[in-house]
Amino acid sequence: MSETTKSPKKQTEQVSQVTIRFAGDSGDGMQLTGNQFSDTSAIFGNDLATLPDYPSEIRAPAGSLAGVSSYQIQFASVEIHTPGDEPDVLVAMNPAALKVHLPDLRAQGTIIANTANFNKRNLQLAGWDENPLEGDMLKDYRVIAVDMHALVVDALKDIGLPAKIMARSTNMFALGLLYWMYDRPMDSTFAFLEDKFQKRPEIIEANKKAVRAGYHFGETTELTSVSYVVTKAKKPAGTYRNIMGNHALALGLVAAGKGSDLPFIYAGYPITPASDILHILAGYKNFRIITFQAEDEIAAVTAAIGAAYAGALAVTGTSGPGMALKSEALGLAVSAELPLVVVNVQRGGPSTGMPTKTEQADLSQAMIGRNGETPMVVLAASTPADCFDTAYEACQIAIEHMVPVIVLSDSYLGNGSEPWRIPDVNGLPKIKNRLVKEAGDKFQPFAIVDEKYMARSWAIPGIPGLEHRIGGLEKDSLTGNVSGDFLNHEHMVDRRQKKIDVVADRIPLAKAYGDESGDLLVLGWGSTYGAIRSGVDRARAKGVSVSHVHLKHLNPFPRNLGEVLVKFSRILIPEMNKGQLARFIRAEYLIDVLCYSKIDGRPFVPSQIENKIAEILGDA
Amino acid sequence: MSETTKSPKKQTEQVSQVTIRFAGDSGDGMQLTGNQFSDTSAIFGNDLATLPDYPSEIRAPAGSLAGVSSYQIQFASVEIHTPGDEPDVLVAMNPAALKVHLPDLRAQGTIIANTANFNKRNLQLAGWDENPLEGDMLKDYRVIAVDMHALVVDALKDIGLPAKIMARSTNMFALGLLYWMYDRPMDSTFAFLEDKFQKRPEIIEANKKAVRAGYHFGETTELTSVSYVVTKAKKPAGTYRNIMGNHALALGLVAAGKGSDLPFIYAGYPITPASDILHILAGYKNFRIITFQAEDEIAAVTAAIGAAYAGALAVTGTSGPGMALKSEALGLAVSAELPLVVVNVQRGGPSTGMPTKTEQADLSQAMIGRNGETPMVVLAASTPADCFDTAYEACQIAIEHMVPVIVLSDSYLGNGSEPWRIPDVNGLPKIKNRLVKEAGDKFQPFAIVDEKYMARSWAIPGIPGLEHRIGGLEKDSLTGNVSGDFLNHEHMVDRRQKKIDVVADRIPLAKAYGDESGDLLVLGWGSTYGAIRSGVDRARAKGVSVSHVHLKHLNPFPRNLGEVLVKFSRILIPEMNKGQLARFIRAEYLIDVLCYSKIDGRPFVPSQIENKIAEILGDA
Amino acid sequence: MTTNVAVSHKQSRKDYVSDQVVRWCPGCGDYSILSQVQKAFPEFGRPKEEFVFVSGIGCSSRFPYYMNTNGFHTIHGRATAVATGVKLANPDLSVWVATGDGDSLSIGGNHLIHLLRRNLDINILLFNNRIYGLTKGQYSPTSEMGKFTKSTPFGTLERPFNPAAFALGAASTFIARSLDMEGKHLQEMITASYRHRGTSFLEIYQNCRIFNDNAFIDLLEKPQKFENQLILEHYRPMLFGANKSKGIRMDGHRPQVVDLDGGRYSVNDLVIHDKHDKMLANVLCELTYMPDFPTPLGIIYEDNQDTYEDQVHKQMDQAVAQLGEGDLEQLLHDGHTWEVQ
Amino acid sequence: MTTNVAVSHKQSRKDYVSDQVVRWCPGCGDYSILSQVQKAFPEFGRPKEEFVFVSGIGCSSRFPYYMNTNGFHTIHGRATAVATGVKLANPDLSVWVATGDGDSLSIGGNHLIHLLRRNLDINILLFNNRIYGLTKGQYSPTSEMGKFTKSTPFGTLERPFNPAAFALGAASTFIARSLDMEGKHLQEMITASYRHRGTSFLEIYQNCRIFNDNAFIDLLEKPQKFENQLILEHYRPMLFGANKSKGIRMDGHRPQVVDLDGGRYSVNDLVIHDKHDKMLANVLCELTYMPDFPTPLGIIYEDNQDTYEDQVHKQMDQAVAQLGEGDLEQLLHDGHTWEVQ
Ligand SMILES: Cc1ncc(C[n+]2csc(CCOP(=O)(O)OP(=O)(O)O)c2C)c(N)n1
Ligand SMILES: Cc1ncc(C[n+]2csc(CCOP(=O)(O)OP(=O)(O)O)c2C)c(N)n1
Ligand code: SF4
Ligand code: SF4
Ligand SMILES: [Mg+2]
Ligand SMILES: [Mg+2]
Repeated sequence: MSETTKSPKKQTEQVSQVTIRFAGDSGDGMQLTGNQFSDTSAIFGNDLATLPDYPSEIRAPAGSLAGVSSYQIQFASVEIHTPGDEPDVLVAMNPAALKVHLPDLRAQGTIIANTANFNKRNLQLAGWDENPLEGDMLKDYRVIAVDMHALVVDALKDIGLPAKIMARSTNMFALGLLYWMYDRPMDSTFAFLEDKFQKRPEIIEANKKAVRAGYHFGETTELTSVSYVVTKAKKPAGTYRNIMGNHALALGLVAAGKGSDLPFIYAGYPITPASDILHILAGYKNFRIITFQAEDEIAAVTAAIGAAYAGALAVTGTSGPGMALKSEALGLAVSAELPLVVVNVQRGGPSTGMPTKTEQADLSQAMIGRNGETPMVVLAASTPADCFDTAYEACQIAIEHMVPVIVLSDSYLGNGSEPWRIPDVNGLPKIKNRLVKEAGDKFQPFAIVDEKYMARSWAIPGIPGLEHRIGGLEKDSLTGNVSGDFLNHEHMVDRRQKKIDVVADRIPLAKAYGDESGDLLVLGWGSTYGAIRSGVDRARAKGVSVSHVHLKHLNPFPRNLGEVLVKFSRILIPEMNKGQLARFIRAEYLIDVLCYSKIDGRPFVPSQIENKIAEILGDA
Repeated sequence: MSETTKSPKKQTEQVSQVTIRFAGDSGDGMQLTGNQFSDTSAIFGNDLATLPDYPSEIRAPAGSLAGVSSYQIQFASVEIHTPGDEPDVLVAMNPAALKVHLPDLRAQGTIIANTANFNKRNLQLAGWDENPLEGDMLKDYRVIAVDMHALVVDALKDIGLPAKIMARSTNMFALGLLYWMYDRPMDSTFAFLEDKFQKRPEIIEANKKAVRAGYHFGETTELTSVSYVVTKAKKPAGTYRNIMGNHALALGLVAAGKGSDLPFIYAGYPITPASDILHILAGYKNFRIITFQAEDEIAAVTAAIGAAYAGALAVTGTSGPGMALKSEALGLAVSAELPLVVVNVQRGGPSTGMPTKTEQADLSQAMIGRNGETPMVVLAASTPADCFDTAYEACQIAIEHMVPVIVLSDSYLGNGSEPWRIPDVNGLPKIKNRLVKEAGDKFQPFAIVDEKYMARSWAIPGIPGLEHRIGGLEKDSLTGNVSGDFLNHEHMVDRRQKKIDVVADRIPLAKAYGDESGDLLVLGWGSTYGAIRSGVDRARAKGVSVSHVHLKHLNPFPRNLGEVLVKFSRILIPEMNKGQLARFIRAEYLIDVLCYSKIDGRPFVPSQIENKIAEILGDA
Repeated sequence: MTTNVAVSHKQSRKDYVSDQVVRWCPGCGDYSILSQVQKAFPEFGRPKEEFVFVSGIGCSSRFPYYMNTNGFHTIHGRATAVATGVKLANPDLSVWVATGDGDSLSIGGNHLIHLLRRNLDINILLFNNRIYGLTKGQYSPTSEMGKFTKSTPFGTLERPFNPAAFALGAASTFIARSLDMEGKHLQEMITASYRHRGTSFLEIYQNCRIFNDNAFIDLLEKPQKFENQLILEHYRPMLFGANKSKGIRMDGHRPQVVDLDGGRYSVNDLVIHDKHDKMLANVLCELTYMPDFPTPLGIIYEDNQDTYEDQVHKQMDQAVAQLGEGDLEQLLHDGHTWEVQ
Repeated sequence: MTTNVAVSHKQSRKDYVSDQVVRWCPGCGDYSILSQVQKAFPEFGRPKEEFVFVSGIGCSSRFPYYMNTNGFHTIHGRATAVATGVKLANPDLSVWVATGDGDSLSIGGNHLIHLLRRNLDINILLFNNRIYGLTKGQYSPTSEMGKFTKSTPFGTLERPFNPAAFALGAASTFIARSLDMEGKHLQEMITASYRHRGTSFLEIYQNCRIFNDNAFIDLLEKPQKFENQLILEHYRPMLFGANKSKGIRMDGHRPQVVDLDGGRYSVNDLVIHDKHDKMLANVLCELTYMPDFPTPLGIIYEDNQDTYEDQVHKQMDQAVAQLGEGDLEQLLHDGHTWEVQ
């Protein structure tokens, strides 16, 4: 029985979904706090989605606006798709956090502020002329002002830790208070603490005490006389875990390695927000996964190409600027018709841009951003959990079709999390490869051996009789030898395009969610999925004729996409860029579309989509 | 008085345009021969256009098909725009040259073959089962079979040169013969020889003798009893020279350096077919031009960015694969709003592709092939001589608007030549720069100082009080300091797009050649100009309702382009790619277009355009 | 080309402090390097608008923002190439590169070696913390073999570069080493870098408080620092140890640590440092990574050779002298021309 | 990992000749190198399907097409990185890189140094013709200062790299040098490269008949070649000259040419070559570019260190031993999970 259930006098109220944002200084441990709340809620059985947000890659001065780090979670007893529109609760560990995040808090929302940090220096750093907790500046909100620091010091006084160390548990106090408010069990956090600080029992003790102190503070003070209950969400049966996009993507790759029975190599060069994929895979050495931290992105992609040439499932991952560097080499992979998966976890551009913020502005680059006619398959993941499926499918297409495949994710997906129904390992599709086992007579390395897939064979070094030479110069369509022949070149250009086109035969047809025709179709791709789906649901709930199509396959598009689109009077494309998908849709289908661009480093929220729909169609 | 006018008994016939193709082994000096014929024809006053074509970058075995090198020239008494549809005359110095080029020769065309090389070994190497000069295989052509080698040896016997050296003059014999056939003076070639072999008078003598021998052979043999006269073409008054595209481009840059009064730096890394720009500029040290051969294309573009930051007119040039490598750095130039000109002399792709063949397949890359929202101005040259104007205009836009500008040329333009009316140096537009001379109060390095141009000022290091810091992270729109502000980012993304948009205000409106409306508009860009203009002219001569718009400005498009396009029932876009401009036009104007793709390494010829027009509209 | 125009007012450190809030982690060695640069610069007697700091990406590459000089924070690995362009365009500027071990030796290795080879008068400050700081703790090309990092949870398997040997192999004309926390020595080395005409390569061991704390503790903490620091001084014997009781002797072409207290060797047996001796420089570079040897600090090598930018400009001057100042009109009319009326 | 499976039939040179017509210029040194490789390989007793040739772009990079082994002609400068991927994916292959001075030292410099540092068992044949051949005659990073080329009609201004010193600075474990036309010596060096476990760096002086003819004539033509070639042999004194009448002596840490006929020095005074002596290797690298010294040919340096790929695979084996063979099912269920019915 979990600890919380013991508390007797609590007054509770049922709600179906709640959004909390933890915010504090970079040193305040907000990411950890948020993660704990998420894990607990996930295990508890809520649906949820999260959005971590940290300022820049180096630590900004303590207490400054630039140094604020935050973590938002929406948890619900109903199906949700995003970390929430506006927080219901803002935990502000210091004045800067309050300053930065107050504008987002919903009207009448709750502020939980750690008064210990609202001293003169910090107020000044945050640009508050006076203490907002004191005047009536916040009168439209419910403010819970607590000197968390004092209460923690009090709670831990028996352990005998230095003041500095004790202070580090303040975030656990906040966590405990939120656990009480939302009726969550503390035990999974306790288990986490026990595991993490194995060698330092006094720290386990301190943190547990702090969590309990927060919890009991909730229980005993008048300030928070009510707690809310968010019951389990109904989800399809299965085993679930909470997972971040980058993690799911890494697991998808590992699974594809297994599913294809090939040696697996991941070559990367660290870059925010893609580095975690490298870190995670580097931990799986007992899966015989090779991770190679190359000297730069060019080395990463070319080493991956070398590995693919030698018969491995080769993957390289990066973010926008690194993707730009890889573009020459991608031409080689296209020309040599080698299987390769290239992951781009997009971030804010151009150039170094806003490395920790999210954006979808690398779509054009993925589609046609190379010299020459160099078409590539492009897939995009739509939710953190979907990163698993997308990675798996990318590997499958690469290997079965002998083509390089680009996977687009982004910072919002990579770092965000949601509950993931763990797939049955045996249910994953087997991946068939094109490896040649032995030399037949007159082996032709560049001949298409499977017209349906437009795949050549994969004759790797080491097998007698298969020795042959290929390269980036134009090749004869059968022998792979250098060819300067005019007609052969024309043929090969067409063949490379056809290799992409046939992929359309294997991917699912597009199907509108909602109705098959109507006043408006919202067409999206990638990480806007959650906001669009929620926004559309809300509009539909109001009776508006709006549907949703979400593209995972950007190149090629689903065969029937044009037919689906023309069934709607209008098409709205929300994108975190200046209309990149819109350009491709317009060019392909000669259909007018409404662009809804958002490019401020933050993901869409459902209400924005809902409002935009209303703006276009009026409220039904 | 030139030598040729002395010949008395010649029978002549007037023709308005002639196409000759010189073809032989890589070692046979065909490029030089063709160049001489061009120069002579240019000086004589013909209009002309040329197309050199060489096989690959390393010498193929002598006598092999892969080793054939050719040079085509069309010269005319009328205005022409291309090196011709099909050669009227094919000079075949060996069996391989005949094999490769015979299919292109027009029906009833003339073959001039050097029988000396039609021996068994060479025939075999070229894949001729029997000697084509002997059977009636060539009965539909007029064949002039000459043992040039023997005649040359005979002519040079008095000079006392080794046989091997004598043999090297054989191409001059062919040249002389063609001079006779087309009634050209020999003196400019003599002058060239005297200059080139200054230190070896015996070689001058030998070559002159060989030219004369060819000429006299024409005069005295029955085989060629008729010679043709192609009179001067009517051209606008002025001083002319024959010029290759890469050369014109280099001169355009030098002129812009002068016109802007800025230090000039060209940073490049050798790559076919762009290297000549580096070579040519490296010869102009007394113009105080700095040429920097960098260690790779990334170093070239970043050094150029550094030079631009320090106040130079900075240019970097390359071809497709090198352009791919530069794409990350271009993001920095866009973000830092620095003037920079980036030249891409396109070649056949993807990857290493067909390095010596022409293609227009890097348009998409230039337009949107970068990470993030990274718009750039894109210009394309349309003829060899137009490379001058395009380079000049690119520098002007870069400096006046404080933006990087891409110039697209291609192998066909870069190596092709045509007569160029040399512009009046004083007539070139002055280029106004944004340099700040001294610090005013509260200088803001990133503020827009000219709304019309959306230009910030150019505050270069070295001036007291202007010290400031910029970089590739998102910048505050006034101070240039790092900014993580959401709204600022959105604003800056828009500002970078607006910087491109305003360029549309300075460029000429699109105007259809032919009629302003009609059945068909042929829309082109870049090096297809000549073939399209000729093809359209021919169709119009037959009364077909077809017009031509040729785009030099690809980003932004001319403001009125949409209006111009809708006046036509149909639009045809011929491109040496798979429809890249077509995609942008469709997306921008939601107008259906017909794509005419040609991607076999060879430029369009007018008859292809003419035929395609006929196919679409029928012959009028 | 250096214009040593006397600066009108006497500069102080403050002149070089920019208005941006410094955003490194508390305890980061970068603070100390910044402070030494800000102390050294006023001594050069040069107008501050003539200084340019170019950097790539990394914690260290934020350096330019904090210097009240001209600054260009470019892209990862390319600072040396950008700086080359700056210097070529305007040789009168004093150009500095602030770069990390990842920025300059991993992604930027190629531009670094080519800059060293070309020998432009550019000063490189290499902040070597043996880790990727900004991207949160992956190993770098200078990380020790076997190190556990974010990207190598089982330990790295790559042999590190020896940056000084690396620079020497790339034909560097100035190689020096210092430590973030040895303020005086560091300032001296910054000044020596400035004084050297040609590319100066200054490796600064820098502590990354967060991801590689105490990496250089043996060189910094007393008493062991005396055993581990070999302070090089030109034309002085190579002595070290708390009481200068140890030294380096050459046994043929091989170096040897000798104890002067033992009676067998005296200071006269020691090798005299000569910063112009390339053979010796090779020895000193090797020695850095040899067990039981102290770490050489100071100017390991210096050689005076023409700078690239001087030669570039000289070549242009000569061309002008020989061919006359380029005339555009004439250039456009070069070769065969003809008139059409 | 090398599988030295005996080859069933005795191989001959012919086995390594591919069906492609060789397309170098007549007289190009590349022919001779090709021929020596084709002669050396049959002696290794290794099935030919295990050989892989990876190249970048350049005349020299066409090499793989002419070898009847597996071949991958990649993109400019990246051969070493591609080869790294090949070897990591399949350590049982014998991986060779054919590259030019531009391909490997200009655009490819970074990947080369990192390959040397990581020490994968890959054999690099660097065709050094001191020019860009394929792009028709621009200078390269090994071109001599002042050289007139297509891109430097007024003469180059860049100091060349010393490739051996460069490799040593990048922590190379095998450095050797040979000449295109010294067939026997070249073949020996190719074999030594093959035998070395770890990255071998073999610099081959190669004549570009068209754009840099006779660049190495002093090392090839009799009699002066004897004065200019210093043939290194392990544990042998450094002798050279037509009658082996000259030698290299160490004067402290500095090398010296001595005349044995003069009476003052005998062969016993000469330095004995020790390919494992890194200090000596440094000397030999420097000497190559020192006036009045002969050019060392042969194995300048060799050091046996673990290869990167061996360690990578060992680390995986250890992880498997410690943690058990990875179980996907378990991995997916790692951490907190919960059931929904
Ligand atoms: C093209 C590109 N690749 C990768 C990155 C990510 N990145 C930024 S800094 C850095 C390494 C920083 O290490 P170092 O140069 O040692 O600097 P430090 O932070 O340690 O001072 C990396 C990999 C990037 N910004 N751009
Ligand atoms: C990205 C890119 N840049 C430039 C080139 C053009 N290029 C091809 S080979 C080469 C240099 C060849 O020199 P080297 O490596 O010395 O080989 P060599 O021809 O002398 O054997 C260059 C610059 C290219 N193919 N790709
Ligand atoms: S991460 Fe390390 S190097 Fe970067 S600022 Fe923090 S302490 Fe300094
Ligand atoms: S250009 Fe030079 S290197 Fe290239 S094939 Fe010809 S001779 Fe050999
Ligand atoms: Mg570092
Ligand atoms: Mg070369």
